[in-house]
Amino acid sequence: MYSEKVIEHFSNPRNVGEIPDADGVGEIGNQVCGDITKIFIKVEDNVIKDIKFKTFGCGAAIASGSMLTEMAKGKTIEEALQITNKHVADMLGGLPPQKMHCSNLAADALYKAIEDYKSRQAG
Amino acid sequence: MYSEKVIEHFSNPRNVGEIPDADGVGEIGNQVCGDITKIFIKVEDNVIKDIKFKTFGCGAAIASGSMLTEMAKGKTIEEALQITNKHVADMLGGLPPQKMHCSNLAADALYKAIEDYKSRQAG
Amino acid sequence: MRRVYFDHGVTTPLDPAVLEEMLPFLKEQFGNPSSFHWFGRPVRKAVEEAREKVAAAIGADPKEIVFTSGGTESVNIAIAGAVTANRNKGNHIITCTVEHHCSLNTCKGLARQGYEVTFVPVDSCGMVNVEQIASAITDRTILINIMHANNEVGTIQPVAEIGRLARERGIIFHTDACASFGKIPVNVEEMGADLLSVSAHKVYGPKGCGALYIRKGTRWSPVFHGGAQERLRRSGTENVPGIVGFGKAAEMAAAGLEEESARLKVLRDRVIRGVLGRFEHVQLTGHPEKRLPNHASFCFKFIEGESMLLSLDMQGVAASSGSACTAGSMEPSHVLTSMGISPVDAYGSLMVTLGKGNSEEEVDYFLETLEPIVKKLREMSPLCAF
Amino acid sequence: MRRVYFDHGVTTPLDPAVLEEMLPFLKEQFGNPSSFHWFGRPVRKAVEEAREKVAAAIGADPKEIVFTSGGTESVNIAIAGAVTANRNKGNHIITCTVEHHCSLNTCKGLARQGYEVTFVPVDSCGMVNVEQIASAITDRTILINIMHANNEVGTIQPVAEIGRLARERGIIFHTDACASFGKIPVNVEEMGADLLSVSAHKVYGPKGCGALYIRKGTRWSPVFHGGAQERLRRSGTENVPGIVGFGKAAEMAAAGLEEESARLKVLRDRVIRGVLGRFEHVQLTGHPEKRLPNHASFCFKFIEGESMLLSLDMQGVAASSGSACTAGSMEPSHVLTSMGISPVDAYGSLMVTLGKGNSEEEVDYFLETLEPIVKKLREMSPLCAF
Ligand SMILES: Cc1ncc(COP(=O)(O)O)c(C=O)c1O
Ligand SMILES: Cc1ncc(COP(=O)(O)O)c(C=O)c1O
Ligand code: FES
Ligand code: FES
Repeated sequence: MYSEKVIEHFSNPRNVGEIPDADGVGEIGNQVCGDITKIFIKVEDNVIKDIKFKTFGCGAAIASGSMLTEMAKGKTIEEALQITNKHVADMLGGLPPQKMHCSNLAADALYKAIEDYKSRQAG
Repeated sequence: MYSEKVIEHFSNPRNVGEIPDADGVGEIGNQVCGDITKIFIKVEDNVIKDIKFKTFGCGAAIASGSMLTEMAKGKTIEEALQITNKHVADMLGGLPPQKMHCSNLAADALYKAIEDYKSRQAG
Repeated sequence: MRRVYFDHGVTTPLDPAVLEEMLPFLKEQFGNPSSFHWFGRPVRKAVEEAREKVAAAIGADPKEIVFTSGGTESVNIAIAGAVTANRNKGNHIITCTVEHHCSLNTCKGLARQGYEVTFVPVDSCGMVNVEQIASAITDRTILINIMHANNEVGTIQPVAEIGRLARERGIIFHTDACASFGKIPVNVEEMGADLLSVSAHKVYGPKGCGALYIRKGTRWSPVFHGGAQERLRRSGTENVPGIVGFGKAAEMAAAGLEEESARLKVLRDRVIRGVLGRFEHVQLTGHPEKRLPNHASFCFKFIEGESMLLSLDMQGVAASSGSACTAGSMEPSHVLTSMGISPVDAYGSLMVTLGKGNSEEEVDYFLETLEPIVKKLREMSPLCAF
Repeated sequence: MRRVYFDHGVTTPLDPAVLEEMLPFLKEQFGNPSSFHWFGRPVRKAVEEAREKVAAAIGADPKEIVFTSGGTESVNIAIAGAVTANRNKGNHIITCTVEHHCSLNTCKGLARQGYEVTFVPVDSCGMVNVEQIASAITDRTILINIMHANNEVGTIQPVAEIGRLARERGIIFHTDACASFGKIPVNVEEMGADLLSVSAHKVYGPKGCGALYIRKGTRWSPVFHGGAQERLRRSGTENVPGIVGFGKAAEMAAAGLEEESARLKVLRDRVIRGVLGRFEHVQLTGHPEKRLPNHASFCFKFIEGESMLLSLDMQGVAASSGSACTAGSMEPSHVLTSMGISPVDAYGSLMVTLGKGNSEEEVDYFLETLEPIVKKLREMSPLCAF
């Protein structure tokens, strides 16, 4: 059911973990399935220098976290905000229809982390 | 579904036909299935000397007609009246439950033929 | 003893190529298609491929195919599911008097539950009249249920016209194509069917598998409750080998249809000509032209069907006398009596349904075998005056 | 890659001896059992022999066995048939919260149709309380529907007591024995069951076949309309190879029960001890003793089941996380939440169901494989604080 890319990212997820001194942290629970993803970002000069994630979720959620963090790393905040769950799914070679919502987890957690970063900047 | 004995009588039915100058004739239609058996008897000294049957009916009806006419031949009227459909079925090595009614046809046609004979005697 | 199988309308042998396709799923590929792991995945794929094949064979989209346990289940859930889902729109069903028991008895059951059911009559050829159906339609009509071809007399109904009529009036149209599938073209678009039932074991597929076509957008509710199988439309662990076999059988049926039908038609006509030429007091039942290419059915006067079958059987010829599922029944066929045939004549019914592997020579053997049987049984019959 | 199948509760491979028995009916013995002729007769005989074997395996009379398309159909028609036939006596049904979806959803469907349904709760071991059932009974109660053993957590219900209770109060008792049959003794007399459902593919038999036991004298109405098959209780051309295979599988299951159960129990306990000994924050779900001898089920905290299954799958181990038919579902298991397990813990469920051919060595391989998987997934989990 999963693409090879999904399986590959699931087996060797990139950027797993926490950033203790993160500039922004976002956590989101999935409305559909109750799963959770948490994203930590480290920002320098408006660029995401480091990003890590943790997931309590299905295979698609883990692969999405891995893929999204790879995609976001090195991007500016504005560029990172352009990443949608659709992009993540596409980069993973597609997700089964009933698993599309899983890619939301990662993207939404990233938005939240950026929001958190911005609010800390503003604060 | 049919016993060997049934198949044997069905394949080579005894006493098929009519007796043009019969002493008694009985015809009966089956309430259950609409089939018909007709029996002709020739009686001498209260003994059934000759008996023939015709059937518009299933395999069991044909075998029953054959068996019953064999059983009745040579018997006195009183003895013949003792023959029941159960006897006929037993002599045929049994009939499937849903085919028990078929043996009625033969026995009842015989009773009718005897009745007819008696009423001719009385008349 | 020579053995001749002339009962393909009742059931068919499994095609060896079909069995071949099934075998892996009776052996190592035993997984549950709903399972997520390596035992389940290839099985899911095989089920979906079978769905594509069945869909292609009737001109449908794979998503519109629901696998069932056979024709009887398909017909039952087609009808029950349609009326339940549309109860708020009305309670009137139109069907006809010559439906297969699984359809007729479902409609009778609904009538007992308070649905209004119109049983449209048929003519002496077993054909419904589309105008009669049209004039039976009311504001409360929610389902028209007319079979494609009749299993006992082979008559093909004007389903395309009925489908058009149903479409115009916004009424769901179900057709039971169990008897026609694999013998004549079955196409859900051309027929305008919203629901359509087929059965695998009638087309050299396995027993215990069938399909229900449900047109996209049709209001229909599932009858079985349970797991989420068949996209919630039919719960229960899938009969995987059966489904895979049905897929193959449907594919083969569709591919070989034209050629095989033409071949069978020749044989069928040889049976019909042979019987009508050889015997008196016999009639062809069903429509003389608009009939299944493999189907020949007759009523022999003065003879009861079972004794004819039994005699044929003893000579190795398998045929039937009406529908198999009522072989044990004592009632005259509802199909024949609906066509105006008297009960006593209806008892003398003989149905010959040809199929793959049947030959001209077998037809001739059948005709030769039948001749003395009919003669003997008529001599034995109290109804026979000659 | 090594392949270990630990998912026998979901489905089992077809036993080669079962396939052997089926093959003639997938080849030359293709007749319809209702047919009268030589193609039908031997087939009818084989179906009746299979019926005797299934009957013997559950202590019933062959006349009390109706063949169906599987466990889901058996359960559906058991319940629907019982309440329809007894509608005039009442409209109240008692069932429990941990039933299989095919049972639970049928009861919920009846509730929507106006039946009153009491869903009796279970304790933290997944066990119903007989007194709670007793006190739920009213004058209007027509059916008690409690499964024999639970498929997700293996808990065995006190069915004999429930059967006695039902008998005393003159209420029909149906039990779904799909999960228990072939693993622990199933005897309709000892259980006091009036209706009992079993499925072939759970006992090394074919998919697409099941049976419903209907105690003589039980008021029950058929759900499918059609031909007169199965003595009018289940219409539709019989799935002959399926039925024949089920007969053989049932016979084998009953014959080997004691020995195989004892063997599996040792393996099961090795799984349980291995898991509980090796991991922290894991609990055994279901009853610690009154559970199926082949069934081990757990909740792993901080882990989502699918990723555990996927990881195991990548190492060749097939297991599941709750019921297969809801493998695609996003909801936490209704069984686990009914037992008081929080949804987030319920997501971490793992079910291991052992069977023929599984070995100690496979158990050890599984345990060794699982260890790094759990470690890795926990490290990845935002819920995990250590
Ligand atoms: C017209 C028709 N409908 C339905 C059925 C029932 O199909 P099945 O035998 O698969 O239950 C049959 C076959 O007997 C049939 O001929
Ligand atoms: C307890 C229980 N009941 C019913 C069923 C359904 O049986 P089937 O898969 O044959 O439809 C299952 C199997 O999934 C089960 O475990
Ligand atoms: S199912 Fe929850 S994240 Fe995929
Ligand atoms: S069925 Fe009519 S006599 Fe046997």
